[in-house]
Amino acid sequence: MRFLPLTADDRQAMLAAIGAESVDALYRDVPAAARHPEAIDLPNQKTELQVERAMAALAAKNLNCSQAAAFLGAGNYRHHTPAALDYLIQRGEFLTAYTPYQPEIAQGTLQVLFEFQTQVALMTGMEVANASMYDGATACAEAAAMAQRITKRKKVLVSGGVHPHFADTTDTFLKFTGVDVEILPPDAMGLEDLIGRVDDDLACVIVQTPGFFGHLKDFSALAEAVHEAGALLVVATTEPLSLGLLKTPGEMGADIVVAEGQSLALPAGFGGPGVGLFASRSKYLRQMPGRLCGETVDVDGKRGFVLTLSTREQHIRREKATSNICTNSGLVATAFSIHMTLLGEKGFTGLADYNHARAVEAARRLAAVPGVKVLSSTFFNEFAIAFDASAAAVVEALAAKNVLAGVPASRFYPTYPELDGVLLVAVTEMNSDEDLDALVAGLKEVLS
Amino acid sequence: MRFLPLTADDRQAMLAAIGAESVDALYRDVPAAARHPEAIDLPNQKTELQVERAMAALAAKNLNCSQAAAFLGAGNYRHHTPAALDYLIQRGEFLTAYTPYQPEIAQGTLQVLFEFQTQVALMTGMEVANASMYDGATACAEAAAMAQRITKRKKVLVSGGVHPHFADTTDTFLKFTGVDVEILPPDAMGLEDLIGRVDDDLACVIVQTPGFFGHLKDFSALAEAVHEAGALLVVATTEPLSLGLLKTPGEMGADIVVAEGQSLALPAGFGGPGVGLFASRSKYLRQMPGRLCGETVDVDGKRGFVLTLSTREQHIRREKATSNICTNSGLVATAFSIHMTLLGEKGFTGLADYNHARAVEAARRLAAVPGVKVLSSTFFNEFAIAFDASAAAVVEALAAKNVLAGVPASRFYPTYPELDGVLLVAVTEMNSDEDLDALVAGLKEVLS
Amino acid sequence: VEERLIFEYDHHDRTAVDVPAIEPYEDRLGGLRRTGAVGLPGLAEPQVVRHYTRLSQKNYGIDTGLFPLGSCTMKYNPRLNEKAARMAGLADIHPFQPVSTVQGALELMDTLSHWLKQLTGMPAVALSPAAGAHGELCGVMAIRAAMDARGENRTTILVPESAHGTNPATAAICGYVVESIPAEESGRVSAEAVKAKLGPHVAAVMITNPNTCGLFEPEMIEISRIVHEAGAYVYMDGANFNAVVGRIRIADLGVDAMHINLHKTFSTPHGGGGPGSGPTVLSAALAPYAPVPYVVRDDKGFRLVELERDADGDAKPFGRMKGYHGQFGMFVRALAYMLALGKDGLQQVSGDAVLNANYLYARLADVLSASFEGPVMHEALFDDRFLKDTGVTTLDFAKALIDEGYHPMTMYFPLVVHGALLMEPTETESKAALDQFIDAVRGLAERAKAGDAEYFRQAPVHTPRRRLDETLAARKPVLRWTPPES
Amino acid sequence: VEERLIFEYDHHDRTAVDVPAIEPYEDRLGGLRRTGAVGLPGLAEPQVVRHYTRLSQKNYGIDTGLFPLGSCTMKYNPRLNEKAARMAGLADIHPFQPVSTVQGALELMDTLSHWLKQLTGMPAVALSPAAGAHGELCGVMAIRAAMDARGENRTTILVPESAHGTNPATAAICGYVVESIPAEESGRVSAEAVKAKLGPHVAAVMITNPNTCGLFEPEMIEISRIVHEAGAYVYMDGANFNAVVGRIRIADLGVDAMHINLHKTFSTPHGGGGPGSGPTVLSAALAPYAPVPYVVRDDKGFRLVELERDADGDAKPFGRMKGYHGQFGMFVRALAYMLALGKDGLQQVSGDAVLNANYLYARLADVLSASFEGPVMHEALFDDRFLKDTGVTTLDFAKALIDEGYHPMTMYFPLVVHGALLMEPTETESKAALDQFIDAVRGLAERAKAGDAEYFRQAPVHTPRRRLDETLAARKPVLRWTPPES
Repeated sequence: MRFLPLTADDRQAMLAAIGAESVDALYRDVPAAARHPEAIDLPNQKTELQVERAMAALAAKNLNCSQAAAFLGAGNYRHHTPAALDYLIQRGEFLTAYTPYQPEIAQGTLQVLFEFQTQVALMTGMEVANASMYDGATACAEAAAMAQRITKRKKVLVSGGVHPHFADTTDTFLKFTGVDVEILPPDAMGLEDLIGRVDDDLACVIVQTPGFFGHLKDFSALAEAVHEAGALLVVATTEPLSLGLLKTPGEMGADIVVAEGQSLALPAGFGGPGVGLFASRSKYLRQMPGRLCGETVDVDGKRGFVLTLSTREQHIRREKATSNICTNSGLVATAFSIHMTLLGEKGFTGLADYNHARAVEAARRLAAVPGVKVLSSTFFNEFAIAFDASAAAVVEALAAKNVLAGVPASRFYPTYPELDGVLLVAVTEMNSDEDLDALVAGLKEVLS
Repeated sequence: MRFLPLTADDRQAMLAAIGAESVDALYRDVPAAARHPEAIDLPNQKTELQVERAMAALAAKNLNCSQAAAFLGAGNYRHHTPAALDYLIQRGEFLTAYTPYQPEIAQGTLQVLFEFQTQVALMTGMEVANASMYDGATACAEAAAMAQRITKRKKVLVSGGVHPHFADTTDTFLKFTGVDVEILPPDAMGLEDLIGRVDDDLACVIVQTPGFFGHLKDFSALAEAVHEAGALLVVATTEPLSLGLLKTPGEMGADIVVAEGQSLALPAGFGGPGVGLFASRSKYLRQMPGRLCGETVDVDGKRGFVLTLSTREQHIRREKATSNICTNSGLVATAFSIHMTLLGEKGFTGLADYNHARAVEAARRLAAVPGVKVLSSTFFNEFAIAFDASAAAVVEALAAKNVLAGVPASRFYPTYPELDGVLLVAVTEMNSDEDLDALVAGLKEVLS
Repeated sequence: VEERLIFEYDHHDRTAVDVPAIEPYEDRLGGLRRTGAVGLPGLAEPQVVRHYTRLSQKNYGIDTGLFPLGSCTMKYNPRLNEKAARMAGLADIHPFQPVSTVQGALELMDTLSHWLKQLTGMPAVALSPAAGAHGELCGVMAIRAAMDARGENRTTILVPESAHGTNPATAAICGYVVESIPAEESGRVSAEAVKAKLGPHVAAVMITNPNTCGLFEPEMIEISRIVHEAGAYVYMDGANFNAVVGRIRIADLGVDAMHINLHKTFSTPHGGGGPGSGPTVLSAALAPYAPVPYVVRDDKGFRLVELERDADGDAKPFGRMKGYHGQFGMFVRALAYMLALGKDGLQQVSGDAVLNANYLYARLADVLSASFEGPVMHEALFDDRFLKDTGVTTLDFAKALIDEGYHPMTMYFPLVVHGALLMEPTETESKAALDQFIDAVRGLAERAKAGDAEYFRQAPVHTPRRRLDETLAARKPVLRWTPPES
Repeated sequence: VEERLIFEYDHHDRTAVDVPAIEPYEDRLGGLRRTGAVGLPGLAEPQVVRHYTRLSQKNYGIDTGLFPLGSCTMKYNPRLNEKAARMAGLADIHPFQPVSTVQGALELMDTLSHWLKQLTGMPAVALSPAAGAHGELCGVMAIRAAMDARGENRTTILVPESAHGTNPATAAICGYVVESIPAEESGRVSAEAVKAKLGPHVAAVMITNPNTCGLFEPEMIEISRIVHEAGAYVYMDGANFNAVVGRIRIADLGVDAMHINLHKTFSTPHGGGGPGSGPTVLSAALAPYAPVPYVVRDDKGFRLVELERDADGDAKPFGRMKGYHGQFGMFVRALAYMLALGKDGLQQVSGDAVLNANYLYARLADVLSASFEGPVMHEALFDDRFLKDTGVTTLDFAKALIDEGYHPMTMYFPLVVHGALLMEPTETESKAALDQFIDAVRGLAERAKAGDAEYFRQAPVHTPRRRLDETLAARKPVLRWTPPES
């Protein structure tokens, strides 16, 4: 077997050195009752060519987005991956390294993480950021838990503009600890009043920008109200590219910013893995979950980097840790950071601007389709449209024409009949003019 | 522009340091008459996404072999490329290195070349090998030139079983120096008598195994005759995998062995680049063309590797060099060597055996198709079949059904009407049972 | 040449990603356009590639050498898996495409589930947990949901003191009180010790098996029996599944929940700290509570249950653990690995992993201090008695190994012995590589015993950085670059 | 840890490529089955990946640092080009598929030809040469064929003494006598010097421009005029095309043939010594003699003329230069690069390359000895006068640069100056990177002048190997591993 370097001779020699009769003898502590029968009902080993073909056969059963005009978003966005990025993260020294517990031989990963933390802090307008969480949804849950630790309060309010997966994950994460997570109904029109709901029992209010239905809002006034009530404002983002064009959550007064970083790190990838971005004000540093990379010096006085403040973590604190997270999303964070470095100030802001311009153009053209209404008055690169037909059915019909028209709101909110005709349409630099033509033509046909 | 790190400010500062007014001023030695007009009729720069799509659009206009049942050979063979191989040759330290003229910081490339030379020598049964040539055809030409240098004779005899590109390249390479290259007619039946043609004017006889039409021959008797006449025997190979199963050219008495190494290094790649393998008896070492890597020690006595015997090369010998070759095929040689290392003794001989077994099975099934005759009584993984129809037309008809049935002999020999119905069919581990079914069914249909 | 921070490259109008020119347009930002600069540096593509290439060269990975990090299963990551994960049909698919257009993806998840269930004998698996600790969370949440369904309000989870820190942290996050079970002198947990702590307040026992001392818990079946008898559930930490994969039916140990680290046993790359993937297998008792999403096959093909309210049959999902549908990219890699190895290969994997660990153990036992009697499973535990009176600490010893060209073993864990050195070679090391490593360790042990403490205190000396001041880093945290004051 | 040769891994029944089991079958080998073993070692996949990863780390490449190797144009190789070359539709196509199924490939070759012709102003291009020297061969063979067609038997080719060694070697291979043209004091070739050697026996002049001293030949047009007047052809070595791409129409210089190194100007990677690609542009006079194969577009699409006998129109191909259809994989990379840069980008490329070289030249002229007066083109030539009486040689100086983290410049070439140091930074280096390099060179120059010759003689000290004994290697050639005698 190609992955296994021991030969039959090696095994014999090693058993002799150990003084064991057989490999089986080494399992003598294992009760016979738990031994696998010889015949597990699974196939035997395959050649690399066979495996490659099996995987390709599965891949061929999917309609991949490059084969279609794809306007899919709802928290997961397709951007162009520079070839240099994918090359760099495949380098074995990044790919096959472990968590950098031995800083002397992990300065590569550590410097990347330090740069990542800085990039995330700059983008979000916050003071500090950690070295990543699993994904945006779990980062959001951790933010709520952190707010609860800070405020010692047991109530969390989640805006109806927050991605339902973020909301549900937060609910799941907190409900067993007795925290009451109130999730407001979907805010398709962007009209939700949050300030009126702020009270002194709240640990935090969680909002999102751009909202799940595309709307952009200034949370500055909300931040004031929340702070006045002694609570924290958590701002979530599912499209970090928007931060290249928009006023930052930090400027608006956010205490914690969480985001899903997939869109700038990896292809859509059926939604996983992603990378959770987590930034905060520095006064809350010691309540932050997750790993942190810090600057220090070595015995020769040279600058270097180490994992730090691990006294917050479960290795040392065990049941008193800020979180149980251990493995996080290091390689995706590396991809995110490399992409941000490739973009730089000019590319990051320019690509954001270009995305918005494309989306504005798409909204204009879709608004002209008879029966289609654009719901989002403001948006970044995704907006909601509505029409008098089942969005799910329309999407299914267009998929047959290789147009992936968007994400029907009903997929998340089946119990809100008023959302049946609502479709989320995302437009990025990946959508060509021909894609847009196909979408417009397809919608015209299906809706007529 | 993303590849260019100088900014406008940098350029100004640098011009100031130089004391030049503009970049244009640096071109003052260039006559105005030769300056390009502003408007060269070519497009301006493109984004990476645009370039990627332009290249993908070209790719989409080809029927790639993975979309078809492909039985194409005639000197270029599709084998499975292990993923590890393609990863390793893309590592920047291999990919972006130069020819290893500074051995202290090129031990990676140098050790690979030393290992490559050893592998080639072992496979071919020869004593020494060089660090690669452009491809098999040019290696063949260089072998003939080397034979001419050694024997001081001006006549070369090329078997009709030698790949026509090898034969033609050899002819082109030598004809301007007054060497007479006699290329025998195509030997589709493998019946050619070479021993009868050996005479004392010959610098060398060039033969191939497996022959262009698939035949396997023992050249031992020919070698004796050739040596008796004071000439050299050059044995060519276009499918180095065959060396895993067959008696080696060295055993048969070859003086020089040349081969196209593509099949074990790279995908079909429309035929280029390839890598020329070149091996010889060590007594002819100083007449060998191309780079050589040799073992030595450094000032601390540690084993290391350097390019050596460069006194044969044009850098030093200029017009008296053994060859004008400079850049060769280093990275493809690296790929070849890595693949050979991945295969090892067991994989190399096992894969060769498997290829032959598949080809034997294919020949059996094709022989059963009415109207089809298998011409090659012996073969490795490619054989010639004949039928009573234009092979080119049959191939074209089957291509429309995504069956790439083989290579028509008429593509190389349009002036031999007896070859119109001859098709070269190559079978490797890449051909599934379904591929073979499709070929058999397609041939049955087209020939009926 | 030292590699600067990207922020220390001169800031300029450079980018490695060109963007098409934008025609003037009327924005829809509602006045929320950012005004200031972000503050990012500008590098051209050649600079970026060189920056990260150089940084990568300051890292040690499996690809560069032996990585005997105990409990971490640093095995070779086949390159085909990376290739498969990048096939357009597996990479460029969106989580919210119509399910009719992603039947291959759902089939892949279903097939992976099938393998995990067959290998463990367990009836159900929740795929979505993102890592081992997240899988623990899944298991404990399922336990909590099951207890809630039973109307029982049990408060406590028992955790052996040798457990990974994630175990107590997870229990705490789910609102449980953690009580510790002491280890036996033999490094194992006894049924008796568990029994002593059991009671109607106990919801579950979390037990790592093979345990962090590298030993199989021989009383596991008995422990499960008494835990079940007490109305509690058995969580088994599957971090060390590599030792037993293909050889032991987890179900037969009486386990109710166990996470499986795809990034350990099934070889998805660690990537400098993740992403991982921690599918959690569940017993019949816990299966109904598995979180959303999950894949269902019916006569129309595969479908995805994404919302709690859409759950059918007996299912009462306890909720959603993360965004989208799990670590799909890791599923691709793990399945490619499983297909490559097959049943026979996986059995060889565990056998070779255990053989390699026992070989290390046998060849080093005379110079290091073996903590417990073997045979060990996939890793070998030593403690610092052999360093007694040498002035050399476990840390010093580990750092000296770096100068020999190796990544150190796990240090100071598990906590049940003093100055632990935990070595896990995995099955992808050759005997020759182990022999070379053994020679290096023996050489160092002899050097330590010979009194050359200074050598160890200085180590490492051949690295891009020498020992780093971790205290300073924690005392005055500098967690990001800030522009120099001008 | 030292990395053994693969042959020194223990030989065993291991492989990194599993092969399916073979059913017994009757072979068709005619008794020629090999009997003995090949003698190859057996390594598992993890061992192979580690072996080559470690070896790669002993290499220096553009990706790891500045590579100022004069005359070699070591510019950044964009990664997209590698990706494009691996698209199935460009990689997994066979040279002998029906041309109807490879129209995209032929269009690509045609488009590349179009770009090369537009950039040079030349009417024709032969794509198939495999490297620069092979392109020279193409040009000289075309010249020879043209002379033969004219019925003239000219015997001699003139080559300046500053030329690359490949120039005289190529001329000799084509059966020509080589006569040298001396360089002027200014480092240039004068029309007068050419004229002095011209005569009815001269078939061609081969001239490198910009030349190997980094200078443009200002009399090029006049040289071409007198060469043509003498009935001979002008071969221009295009190795240094990067200095002038997009700025100079080669046709207007009176050139008849010039090869273009795609692996220099158009950024296909050097790969430790190739593969290259050396398309050769041809004047109207030489175009008919271009070798097969070539692409023709007609109303049915693209077709490929593969055989001399199939040539139509005026074409009288001189033959075939290599197997198949040229370095197609390099065409893909080069075209991707051209499309990325475009006309405007390519003009910026040459401008920045020349600017960078002049900047180096200006900043180093006071400490090194500049050989000729500038402005230089893409590279700057220095000689060893600044090392006079220091006891430090050019070689020592170059090796000391390795310890500073740099690849040395080209040494001892061109031969027209003593102890040459030829530096070509290319356009893909930033000013900051050049400044750092300049500081390092200045520091070394001062150190040399300060009399620290011993430091230079010891260099390099920070490399995997220190100075290697090249004399031993040549005196007792060991060109392959052989099994140790037992």
